[in-house]
Amino acid sequence: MKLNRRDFIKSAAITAAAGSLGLASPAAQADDIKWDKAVCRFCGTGCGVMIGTKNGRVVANKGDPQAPVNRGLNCIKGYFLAKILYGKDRLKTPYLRKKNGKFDKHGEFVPISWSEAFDIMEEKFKDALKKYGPNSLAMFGSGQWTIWEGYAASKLYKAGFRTNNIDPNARHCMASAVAGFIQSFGIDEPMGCYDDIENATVFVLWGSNMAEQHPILWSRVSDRKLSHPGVKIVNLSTFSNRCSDLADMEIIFKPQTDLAILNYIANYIISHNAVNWDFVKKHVAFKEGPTDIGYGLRASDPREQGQLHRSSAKKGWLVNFNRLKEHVSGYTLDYVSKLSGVPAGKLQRLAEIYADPNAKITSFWTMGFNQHTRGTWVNELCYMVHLLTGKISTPGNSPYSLTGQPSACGTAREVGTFAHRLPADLVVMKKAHRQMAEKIWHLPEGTIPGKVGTHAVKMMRWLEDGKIKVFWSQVANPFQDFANLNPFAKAAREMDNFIIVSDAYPTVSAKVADLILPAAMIYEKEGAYGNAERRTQFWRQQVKAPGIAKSDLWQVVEFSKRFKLKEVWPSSLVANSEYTPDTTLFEVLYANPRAKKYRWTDPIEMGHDNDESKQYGFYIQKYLWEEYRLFGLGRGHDLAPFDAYHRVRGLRWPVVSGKETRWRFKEGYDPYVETGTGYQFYGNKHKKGIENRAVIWVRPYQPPTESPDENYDMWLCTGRVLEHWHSGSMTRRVPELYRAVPYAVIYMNPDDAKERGLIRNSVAVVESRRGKVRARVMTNGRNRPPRGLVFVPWFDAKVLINKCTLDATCPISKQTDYKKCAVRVYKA
Amino acid sequence: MNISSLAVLYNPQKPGVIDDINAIKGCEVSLSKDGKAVVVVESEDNDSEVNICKRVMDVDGVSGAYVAYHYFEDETIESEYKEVL
Amino acid sequence: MSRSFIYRHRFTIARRTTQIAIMALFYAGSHFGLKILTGNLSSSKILGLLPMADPVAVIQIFAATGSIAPDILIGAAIAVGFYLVVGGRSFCGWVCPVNIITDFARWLRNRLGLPDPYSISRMVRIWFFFAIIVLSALFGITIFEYVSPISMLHRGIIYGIGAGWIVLVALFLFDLFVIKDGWCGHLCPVGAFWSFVGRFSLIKIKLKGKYDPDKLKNAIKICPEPEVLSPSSFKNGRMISGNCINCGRCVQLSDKLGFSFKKSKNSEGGNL
Amino acid sequence: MKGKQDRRGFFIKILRTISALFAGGLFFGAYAKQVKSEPSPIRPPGALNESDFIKTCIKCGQCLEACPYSSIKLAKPFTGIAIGTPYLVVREIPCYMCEDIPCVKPCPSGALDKKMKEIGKAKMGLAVLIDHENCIAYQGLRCEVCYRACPFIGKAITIEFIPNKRTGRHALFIPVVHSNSCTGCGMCEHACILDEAAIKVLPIEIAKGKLGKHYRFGWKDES
Repeated sequence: MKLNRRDFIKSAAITAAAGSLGLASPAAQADDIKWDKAVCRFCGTGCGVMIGTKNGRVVANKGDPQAPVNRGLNCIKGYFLAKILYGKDRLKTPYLRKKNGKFDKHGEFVPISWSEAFDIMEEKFKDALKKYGPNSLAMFGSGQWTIWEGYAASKLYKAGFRTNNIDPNARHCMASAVAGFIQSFGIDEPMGCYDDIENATVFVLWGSNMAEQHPILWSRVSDRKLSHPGVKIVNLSTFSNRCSDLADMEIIFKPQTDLAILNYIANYIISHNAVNWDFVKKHVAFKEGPTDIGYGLRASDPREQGQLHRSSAKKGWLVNFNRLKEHVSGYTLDYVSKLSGVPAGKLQRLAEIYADPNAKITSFWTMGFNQHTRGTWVNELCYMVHLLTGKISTPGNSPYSLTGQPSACGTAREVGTFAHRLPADLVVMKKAHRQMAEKIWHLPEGTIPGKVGTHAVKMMRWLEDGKIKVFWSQVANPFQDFANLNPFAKAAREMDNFIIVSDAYPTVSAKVADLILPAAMIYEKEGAYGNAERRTQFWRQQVKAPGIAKSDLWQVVEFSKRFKLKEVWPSSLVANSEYTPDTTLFEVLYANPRAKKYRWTDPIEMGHDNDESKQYGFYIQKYLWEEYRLFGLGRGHDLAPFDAYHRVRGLRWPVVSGKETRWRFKEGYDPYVETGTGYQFYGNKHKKGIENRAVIWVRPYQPPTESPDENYDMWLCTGRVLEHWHSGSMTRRVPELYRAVPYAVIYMNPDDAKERGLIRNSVAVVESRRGKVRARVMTNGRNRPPRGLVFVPWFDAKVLINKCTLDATCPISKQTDYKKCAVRVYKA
Repeated sequence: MNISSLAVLYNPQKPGVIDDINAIKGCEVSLSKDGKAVVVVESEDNDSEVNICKRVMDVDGVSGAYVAYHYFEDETIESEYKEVL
Repeated sequence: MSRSFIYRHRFTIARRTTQIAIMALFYAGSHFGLKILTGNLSSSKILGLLPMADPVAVIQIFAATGSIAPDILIGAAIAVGFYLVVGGRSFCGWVCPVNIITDFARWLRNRLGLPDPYSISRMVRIWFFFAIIVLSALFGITIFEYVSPISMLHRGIIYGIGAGWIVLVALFLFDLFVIKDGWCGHLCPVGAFWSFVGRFSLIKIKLKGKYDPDKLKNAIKICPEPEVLSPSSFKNGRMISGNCINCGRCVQLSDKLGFSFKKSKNSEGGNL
Repeated sequence: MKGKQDRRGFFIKILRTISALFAGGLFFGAYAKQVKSEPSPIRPPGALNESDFIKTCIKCGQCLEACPYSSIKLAKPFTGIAIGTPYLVVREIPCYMCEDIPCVKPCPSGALDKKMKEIGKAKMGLAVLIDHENCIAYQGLRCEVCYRACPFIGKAITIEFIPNKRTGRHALFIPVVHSNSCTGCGMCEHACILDEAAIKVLPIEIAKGKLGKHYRFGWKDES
């Protein structure tokens, strides 16, 4: 019996391997480069790539032909993945500001060892904990963290130090989308997927420069339009961009008036009875919320006076369809046309498109909607338009919130590294949610604090007010990407606080910091990202990090060794926990008995290095993943076991019994939808009054926080260019990309330039009430602003445009509005 | 008792790659055709299995190897979930 | 009477400083934005306003294209006017950087006492000057500008010499070993042109008293253009030959000679 | 007798100098011809056509000094370019298309045409996307760096969208140059991310063909 069972298993093994080889697997390379699958480091599209290594160095990269998202293609940033690891000034050792041998806030950076770095960190953390309590600590994380890095950091702060002051830079990119999802569907993340592109007949871009910010997706949209005559593209933006090359209609509207345009479209749909009644009756509920919610500025700001619901902007009460009908009726064609500056004909045509019952509409949006002082509202208004016509959760019909960062979804949102969240849509405010987390993390009840921590802008303000004593930033560039930078950087340099920055390159933030920790980059560690279509993708460690640089995961886990429970938890808590006062956070959170079950040297690694697991003796990434997975099982956030992701090119969750989900909330596609319901918005399954229904919110138009006036007479909009990623710390170190786009320019309307005595290439100053920068003017470049608006990308460390931007936020999502503030531009 | 199979890509022009793989203890190349081979790996436990896989990877001319199937008799971790949930 | 070394070399020092100063100003004009002199000796602007241009180049352009742009025409006119005052070939003595090379070759030749076997007529440069005009017209290109060591050198100093140093070294060796004062004395068409201008210029060498050959023996030996100090070159005490480059070597040597300013009959003239 | 001797000697000398000059002239003429036959480099904006340009330019370098980006170089001897004349190596430093055209203003010799008022009218050369095999846009990658670097984007260069047959769901973004608007400034060649640029600025006479006068394109209106 034993013999043939062995043969049986062997034959199964052979057929499996032969099967996988049958696929068009990459041909064998003649030169001895070893190839392995990975994910692109940059945008939320999540292209699959192959990394080629030789003699311990990444020597080549290519698009992964088996990756369904990009099928072997890359954009120009992905083309240079092999080069981003090897910038000349790569950080190889920790640096601490010192004067004659001792830490000094105003000393010079001196290379130090990891133990010395952790010593000074331990001292600062414990000092702050003792004097000011856990809420004087803060961590600024990132949507470019790998999933387990975000998870480990979240555990360290929420469970270890017992503070919720941890917020990712995804607050600047996706928070409004999250608030929109939770308020409308009770569950985060888009319900559609990229396959919508191959099914839609109309694409409407709302403030989403896809041609440059999601290049491969734009390539798919272009192919869809080319190979299917009749497919329409509408590009709505506050300035003309490259998407208009392919758009059938370009709508340039005044900033913030997207709120009015969407209300007009709803008005058109209702008044031309294009409402899909049987969908609305069965699956939609209506709500309304307060409108005097302010602009997320400091309470002392005059614009916040008299705003009663500044801190309760989330509130909502049930209303009926007639309230919506009456509300939108105010948004007539000529009122909205005058307000938005868009010709009435175009608005009408757009409304007709949305009202056309047999058009399959995919609305794409990114920062145009999210970075907006009414970001949550405008997300919800787009859902309104789709829900009224029932165009949702079916191939091609998709209100699609695109993600900016590679793992804003996978790490920041799903793992919940926000100041108010826990994994899988749990929130810290709900006791039951905290208890579930405490159960999974084997913590005594009451460990996780219920009070919401400091979201990004609040973290900045607390630093400025001296309430934050230790600020640790990982995989982010806060002192280049926060709005209203000047006071923030000044506080970091001059006040009594301790700034730690983990990064691979000496960025602006590293230079502002007191302690720099050298970070391993993407292919120097095992990692996992979740892209904009809920697709989680893994990659193995390919090469070692240079010098003594270490992964962010190692930094967090290693640092946790320095804290005994008695130093961070009250004795009562320690008493009814399963640990002793002297157990370290390391043993509680990371190296606990459950973790040690995942033995190191696991065949799934195929002999690849794994510096963290080798040191700790157990497969830490697998443990963190399998523990994190428990949060979502059975709650609509199911994830596959660890090994599966090393074999396949990513799976779109919920992954139930090994099968990924493409469209959620739709019977037949989503396993959570009970049969016979057709659609089931189970995110609101247990919400009183809106059981299993999506919510349409009644939201009015409200003017922007700061509009141009006589002395600041122009709009400033900021954003990115295709050639560079975020603050350019990686892409500007690739010589070819630097040469292609060497410095940030002020994209400006030629007539505006002429009026100010400016021509192409002349150096101008962009000045707002908060700060000013100098840059060259570009009058007929890739972006063509209308009169009265300038666009400045923020990738240039020498043109810190965020000195000018306004730190107003959406009061619900707390996401900063980088897209509109008032500036003046004059000759330098 | 661990049995697993590797999908291996190698440079067909380079002579002797298949023989090198067969030479590794516990490895057996069951089929190979123009640059693609299926290798069955038998070993006692995970650690030895990984060493074998590593040696297969390091064979000169092999450009990539992927675990396609992995069977091991060991106290599974699956049971762990039920207890927690 | 032994005057100080400076006094005995006052003109040589003055010439060198002028030559170097002009090159330095052009260099500063191009690299440091000090807009006193911009361009180079082919065509330049003083303080961004006053154009000057090399007449030989202008003539070649005219020959080649049949037309001439106003700026360089005015520039050439101003240059000619200027050198009508200070002496035609004083361009060679006081401005042209090639003179530094040929003077150095001359000095080295004297120190080494090298023989001077060949001799070609000093009139060759005149023929050369007219030839380049004819050839420019014939071939339709500014022929001499292609090979002119002068423009090669001053352009090289200001914008980078490139492979031009080969030509300049060749010229130096030519002057050193082949013909004494080979280039400036015999071949340079620019020198030929300026000698025409020099014939009528105001500042000239003057002869005090009667022509006395043995008094001028040393001066003739040191003069780069010996024929200039022959009796026929003087008319009532004033130099009439255009070939004199106003280098002042002879004046430094003997007090029988001096610079005179006006075309006066009795040639008292200020003794510079 | 002596007089005759002198006269003969005189004639011999004259003949010798003339023959020397004639030989010299031939040598220079050959050299000049050779230089004229080289493919003309890229001249600063507003330059006359190549043969007139090398006749007219007095090689004074004032255009070089006026260029804010030091894009203009003067040709050094023996480089195959007419010695001393201004030219650009756009792969290193392109012409940044200054709208006030600072380089033409100081030109004293008329080699750079002052009548050209708009920098867009310059015809320094013509960009041609030559190497389709190495240009990664033709492989389907999303590059178009040359397209977005162009100061006349949308006029001098546009994107042609072609379905990507290999993947079946992506499109090729192919940059296409339009000679009527391309000024040959070289911003595209400078920006090209390949080790050797796939798009290069060529002299117009090399880049352009010429349509027969007799034929018109039926679907185009007579313009």
